[in-house]
Amino acid sequence: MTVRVSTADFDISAEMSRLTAGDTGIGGVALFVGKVRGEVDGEALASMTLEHYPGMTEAELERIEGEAQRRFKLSASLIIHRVGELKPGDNIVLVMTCAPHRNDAFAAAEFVMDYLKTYAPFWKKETFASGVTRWVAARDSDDEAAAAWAAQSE
Amino acid sequence: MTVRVSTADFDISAEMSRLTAGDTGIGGVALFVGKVRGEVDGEALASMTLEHYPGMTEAELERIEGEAQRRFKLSASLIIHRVGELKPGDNIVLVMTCAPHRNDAFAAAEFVMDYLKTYAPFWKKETFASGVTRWVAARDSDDEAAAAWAAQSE
Amino acid sequence: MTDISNTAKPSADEVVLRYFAWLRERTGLSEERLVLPPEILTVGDLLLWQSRRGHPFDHAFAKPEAIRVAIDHAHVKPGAKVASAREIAFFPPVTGG
Amino acid sequence: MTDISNTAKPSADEVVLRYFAWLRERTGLSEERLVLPPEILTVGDLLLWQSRRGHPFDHAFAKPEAIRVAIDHAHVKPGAKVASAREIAFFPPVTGG
Repeated sequence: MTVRVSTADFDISAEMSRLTAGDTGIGGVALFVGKVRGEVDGEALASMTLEHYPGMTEAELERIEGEAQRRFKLSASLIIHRVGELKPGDNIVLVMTCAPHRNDAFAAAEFVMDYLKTYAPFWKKETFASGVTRWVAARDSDDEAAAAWAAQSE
Repeated sequence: MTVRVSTADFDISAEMSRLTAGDTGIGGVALFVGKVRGEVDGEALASMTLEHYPGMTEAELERIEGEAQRRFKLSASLIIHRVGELKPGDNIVLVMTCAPHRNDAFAAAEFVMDYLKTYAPFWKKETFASGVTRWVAARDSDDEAAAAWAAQSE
Repeated sequence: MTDISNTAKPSADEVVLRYFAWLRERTGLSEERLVLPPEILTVGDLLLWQSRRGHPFDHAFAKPEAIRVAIDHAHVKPGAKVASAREIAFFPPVTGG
Repeated sequence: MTDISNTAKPSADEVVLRYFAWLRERTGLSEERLVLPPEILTVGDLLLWQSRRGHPFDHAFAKPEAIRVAIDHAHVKPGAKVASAREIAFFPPVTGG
């Protein structure tokens, strides 16, 4: 069970080898990789800068990971989130959930992503090819996804 | 859009680089890796042998991938399934779905796995540490998962 | 024209039967090539015929409800017609993934 | 004992305020350390106080409904008490992932 905030990219194969090593109780691993897109509403993006709240970020990611472990039967999990300046096509986030059965792995990965988007203190600033910069606005659909999980647990 | 049947293991990082290269419209990649577990109902497994129906396997995987593309907004997808003799901890299957948005990527990966487990002509034979061999029986829950998707599309 | 076509293709009625997993083991066959008796119209007929075909098929096909069938690489149900099939495969429910 | 404790810790009432994303840009501050006026009991009070604090805080806090608050690294709602807070952070809704 690991969370990491890093300016460096991640190696998915290496992370998976590390996370699953020696545990043959794992039957399925679900992963999600979020990437920087090259266009926003048809406008070419030059870069995306990710700011975060050191200390709180790790606390929130650990809280989210712990909540995923409480809800699903997991063998291991990993959250890596990058910060700093990223380019189109760059990886932003990696969520990896290992479980005896695939349904738990899938559900936990989706749960972590929904909660991360609603609670983890990261902020994206877009710099467009035109030179214009803009802080990304939160999407209501992310809050709704997290709210749906909260309702399920009641 | 690729399907592959192989005795060799796969390199997830390399496959993801290949699948996403040059497409900055991709915002999320969902992956699932199925692995050989070391125990079945408390009995130690020595190996698992996967048989398939060459020709039909590729046809079914392509059909499933095409159905996923029809149902979800995908940028690219990949299915690799191994055959032959595998050991506990070995990878069995890789499903990778790339999409502009994460919900499509997740849903497509789950859809492909549910359908693959119900329709793709693979058969697993377990060899236990005791020397006993046994063909794995299909689980009703896999058929039910596929049936739930079928009901959704009506 | 019709007569010539029929005589020019003597193997037109032959079908390849394929067996996988425990059906392959129990029949002792990966595949065989034969002409089906004309009274076999559907997959259900074929499964019944297999179960009455004698050793080792009687054993392999004793529980037809546990057997799945594909015609020319596509899953079919017991009601499917076998008339135009080139390859018919028999196997247990799939267990990949 | 109580008197000694109070005088021995002159910084006990100080709180660190932190600002992120466009709140950091608009306030021109990453963080500041201060003693909050005693009439500020809740996060809601604090947001109102910020909006009346003059330039550049009036601009940064003009729309308090667009601002999220964390106390000591945990998300809180406007009704949360600020009394025991050591660090209070202000930021827009998060946009990671």
